[in-house]
Amino acid sequence: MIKAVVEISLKQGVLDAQGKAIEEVLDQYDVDGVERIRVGKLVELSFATDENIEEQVEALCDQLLVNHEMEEYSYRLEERGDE
Amino acid sequence: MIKAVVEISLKQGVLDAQGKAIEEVLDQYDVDGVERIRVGKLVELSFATDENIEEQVEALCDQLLVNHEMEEYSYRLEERGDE
Amino acid sequence: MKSAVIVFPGSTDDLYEIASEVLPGDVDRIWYKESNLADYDLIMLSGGFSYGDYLRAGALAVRTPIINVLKERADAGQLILGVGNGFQILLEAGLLPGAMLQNKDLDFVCKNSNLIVRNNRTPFTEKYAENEVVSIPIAHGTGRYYCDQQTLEQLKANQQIIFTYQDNPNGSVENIAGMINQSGNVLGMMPHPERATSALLGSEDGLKLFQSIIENWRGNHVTEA
Amino acid sequence: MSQKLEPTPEVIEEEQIYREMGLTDDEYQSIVKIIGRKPNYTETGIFSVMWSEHCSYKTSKPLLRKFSSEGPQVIQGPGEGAGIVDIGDGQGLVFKIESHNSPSAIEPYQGAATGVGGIMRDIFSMGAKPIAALNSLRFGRLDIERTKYLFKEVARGIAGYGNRLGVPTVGGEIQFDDCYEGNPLVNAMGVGLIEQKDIQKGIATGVGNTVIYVGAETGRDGIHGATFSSVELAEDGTGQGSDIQAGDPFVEKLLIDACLEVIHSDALIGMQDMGAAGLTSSASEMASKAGMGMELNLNLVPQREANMTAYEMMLSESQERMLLVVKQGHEQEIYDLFEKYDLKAVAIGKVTDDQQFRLVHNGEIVCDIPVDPLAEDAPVYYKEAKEPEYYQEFQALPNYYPEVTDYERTLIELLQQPTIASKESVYQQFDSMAQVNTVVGPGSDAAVLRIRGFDKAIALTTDCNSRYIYLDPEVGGQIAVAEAARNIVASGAKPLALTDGLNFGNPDKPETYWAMEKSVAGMAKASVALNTPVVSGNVSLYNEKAGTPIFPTPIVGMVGLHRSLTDITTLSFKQAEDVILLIGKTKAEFGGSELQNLLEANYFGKAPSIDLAIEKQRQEQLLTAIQSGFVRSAHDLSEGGLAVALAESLFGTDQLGADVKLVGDVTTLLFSETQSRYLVTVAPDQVEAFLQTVAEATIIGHVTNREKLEITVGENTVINQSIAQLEKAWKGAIPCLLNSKV
Ligand SMILES: Nc1ncnc2c1ncn2[C@@H]1O[C@H](COP(=O)(O)OP(=O)(O)O)[C@@H](O)[C@H]1O
Ligand SMILES: [Mg+2]
Repeated sequence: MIKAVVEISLKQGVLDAQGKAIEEVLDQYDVDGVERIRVGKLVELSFATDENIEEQVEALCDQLLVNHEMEEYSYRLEERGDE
Repeated sequence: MIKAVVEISLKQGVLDAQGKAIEEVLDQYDVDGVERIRVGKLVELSFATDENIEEQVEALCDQLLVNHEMEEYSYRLEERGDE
Repeated sequence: MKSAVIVFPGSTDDLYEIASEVLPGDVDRIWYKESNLADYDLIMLSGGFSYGDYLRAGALAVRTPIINVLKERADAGQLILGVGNGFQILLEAGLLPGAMLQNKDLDFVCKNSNLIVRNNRTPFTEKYAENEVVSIPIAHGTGRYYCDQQTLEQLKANQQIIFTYQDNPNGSVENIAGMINQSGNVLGMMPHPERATSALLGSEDGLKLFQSIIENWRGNHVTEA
Repeated sequence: MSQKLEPTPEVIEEEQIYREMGLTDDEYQSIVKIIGRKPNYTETGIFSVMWSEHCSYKTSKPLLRKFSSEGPQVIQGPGEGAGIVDIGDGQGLVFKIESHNSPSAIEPYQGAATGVGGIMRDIFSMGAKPIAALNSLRFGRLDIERTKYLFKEVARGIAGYGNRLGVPTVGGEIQFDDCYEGNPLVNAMGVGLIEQKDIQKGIATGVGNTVIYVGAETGRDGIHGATFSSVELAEDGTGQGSDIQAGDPFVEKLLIDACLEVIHSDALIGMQDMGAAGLTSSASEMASKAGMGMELNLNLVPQREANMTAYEMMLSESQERMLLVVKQGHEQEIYDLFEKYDLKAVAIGKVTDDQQFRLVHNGEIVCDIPVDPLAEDAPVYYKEAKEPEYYQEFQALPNYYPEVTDYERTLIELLQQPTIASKESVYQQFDSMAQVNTVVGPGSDAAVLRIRGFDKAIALTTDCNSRYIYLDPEVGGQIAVAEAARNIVASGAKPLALTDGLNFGNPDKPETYWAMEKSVAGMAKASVALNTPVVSGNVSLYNEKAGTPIFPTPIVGMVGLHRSLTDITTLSFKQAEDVILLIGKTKAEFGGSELQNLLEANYFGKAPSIDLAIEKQRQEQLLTAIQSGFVRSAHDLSEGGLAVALAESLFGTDQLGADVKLVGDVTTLLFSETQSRYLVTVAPDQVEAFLQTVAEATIIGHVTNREKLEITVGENTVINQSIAQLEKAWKGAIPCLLNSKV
């Protein structure tokens, strides 16, 4: 069986308030190299089938999971382990 | 320069209210193969440096980005493009 | 006059209850599983958290079948009012352009807010004066209106921006608090006019919105009335 | 099958595994006696949660008996999910407070969120519509990173859950003191409105009737949560690996709507929420109350995870679940009703007449125990009480008198103390206006909600000054009740009844138990004197971190009734030239005061004194004056004394100020925390009438439109500050502390 991992992020140019908030507290941590933080969403879809996975993932992303006014996405497929 | 992509998901066994609610509306879509949905967070860290990246990512995850009572994380490093 | 308030799982009944008090005629509470919206003069989408606002505010409500019916009514020129979550649903449904993001300061915010009425030549706002400042409370965590530059130009050109915030509480583009569609029959707003209908509770400034709608209806039904 | 991994009854006894579940040797022995054999693992677990402090009140029962729940206004006293008082017109107010301290210490967002969810289920399971939420919170000092995190996340959790329910969060209180650093307190109060004819009970009558499970699936959440919250936190703040309870307010909202519809069904016999100890307590209590038994098939329980054992299912504290008993043959009606709300309802068992609690899992009987002893025969412990040494020392100390030279600076510093500072940054996150009935939201003395369709309103508050209780639990306990009532009266309502949230340390320590005993005695006395019976409550013990207990913190949640909407009064000054009056005499009382905290970073000495007869008289007189229309604003004096109360009454007003003239000792006049005092304003032409109604009221000045607080004592101007400056200090203090870096 297969798991699809969808990564959804805000489009370039859309202010990411969460990312900004994290950037603002970075100086309290020992990380001087971080320049920019963006926060997005992760959606894991577990499939009971091996068929038409890509079609289904893309249909769901286009119609539900992603708001194209402000977000973009990418995904990868993984063989499911022993969950 | 390097970008770290951190995927944060709820631990196995922790109720994922969002995932459950999305599952509820799946029958409105043409996706009969989806069995289970889990929603997590995606954090992209852009680095201005190439050094100690892993250390910094892990420090941030441990101290700030991840709620260890409920979440677990993994990450990958990517060469940054032309953002 | 006959009005309907569509209620989704997780929506509140506030708008339904207040509309029943301030609007003449029947106000029906329409549970989202129903599908008849044919003979209403006004269709409202209430506030609250449909489907918990999970995934994105309003997103999960949008693919329920009643939304298709709602779209038909919108195309037919029916008056549609979305408040709070109702506005978010109208955006997700594509009945209004743009999208809603988490407040700039991240937290939910509930307080009184001053709005400026930018366009009073709509069926929803004709009782207000142009540039009138009104006090209507907000209560939302996802109220930062966003649209791209091109859309914004269009909104301005068509005078679709109806309410703006005096002190932008959430980081909305151009202080936008409420907007109308191009054909002027679908209004969405984040502030809650139903919470500004009683001096006892602090403000009556929301009443004029409902009165505008009534006036408009009367105008269209001179012969019947 | 998976039962195989569980220890056998013999092993449980030999290796004393029951101890890990929180049972003592004696308790184990009495279980053996009750069931006539050694209990298996599931049965041992079931006894352990039912006999935990949280479910059985085994330590606090002897104390709770001191409370009176008598009064013509009481419809339902302690015993059911929540208490009920009569507010006329066939309506009742259902309310209760509940703690969620230990879950919040570990996972503050979910801990606070599920605290709100849990108390609301207590309210609507009685058939009441939840109409308001309040809270009472305690944290350590805000300059500690962990405390900031806990503080922010608790607020977000309350907002994240409460807002989604469409129930307004209208009030609360927050105190900050070192003793709460490792052990924050998160108490949530729920209030519901009910038609008296709709009152539901959690009862399972009628042999053969069907037991129906409704709501979220059962997972491994918070297993042993009930016993866990009865055990001290380990030093590192972690629990015993008990799994986090996560809430789903969306499902809860559906449950509220569905349950309020199901109460009108003739098919419904009884309903109870699955709270602490989950399915175990709801099922066994419903059966026990009816004098019946119950048999459940656990394979039918909706499960979120694979391979759950009977033990796990029975002890799970998964949220958003309800148990119903329904007339046999009418199940479909109930299924259909819940289906409308997209909720699953499943029959999992039936009511029996043998008074046994019987559970079947995978075809085997995994539990078969008599139901009454489980719910009713929990042991009762009479703990040893011993007066702590510090108490006599404090009593023997000369009266503490603070050295203050710069009064203005002191006032500003007091306004910046987090306990006094504006909580707006917190309560603005709460939807305080949902349901469109909030006449007075957070920020005044008590919250006020209109009751639609009637010329009446209700007042709600939570209060507890635990510093006084630490110094003198009996006096402090009286003050807690009196202060709550004062807040209700200042809002223009008559106090009706209270709910208590008793938060204490480890009762096995005689000094802690002494404080419990004394503070409960004090509360009981005040509750009788002020005619505000105790109708519900909650006990949270073992609030300690590394052996150091919290201050005894018995929180009072109180409700009151406004006879008419015109009686509603707020603390803000209304109009220039109105006369400012102080009700009550002021003594030099600084033990446990905010000023003592500011100057000494500590509390010692005597608590302020209180005379309940005077307290009662003043409450009645002030209420009469308000009801007669003499009063423009009213505010009770609490932390920080008169100067702070004056400032608070001016914040948010439009360009008003106050000109106040006093005679006497400046520090005492400005900052003493003498009890039973109020600050009121009265229109000039009403002063005469007011003074005839309220004895012991003194004119101290008048409202101005100078936007300044001006106070002169004798010949000296001791305070002359712009309201804007004071308000900035007061409003900015908490946000500033939260953002400042260590
Ligand atoms: N956690 C909270 N949630 C909601 N409201 C709060 C909270 N803390 C304080 N408030 C509100 O702030 C106001 C002042 O609180 P407090 O100083 O405790 O008042 P008082 O001394 O009159 O009891 C009250 O209206 C109270 O309801
Ligand atoms: Mg007060």
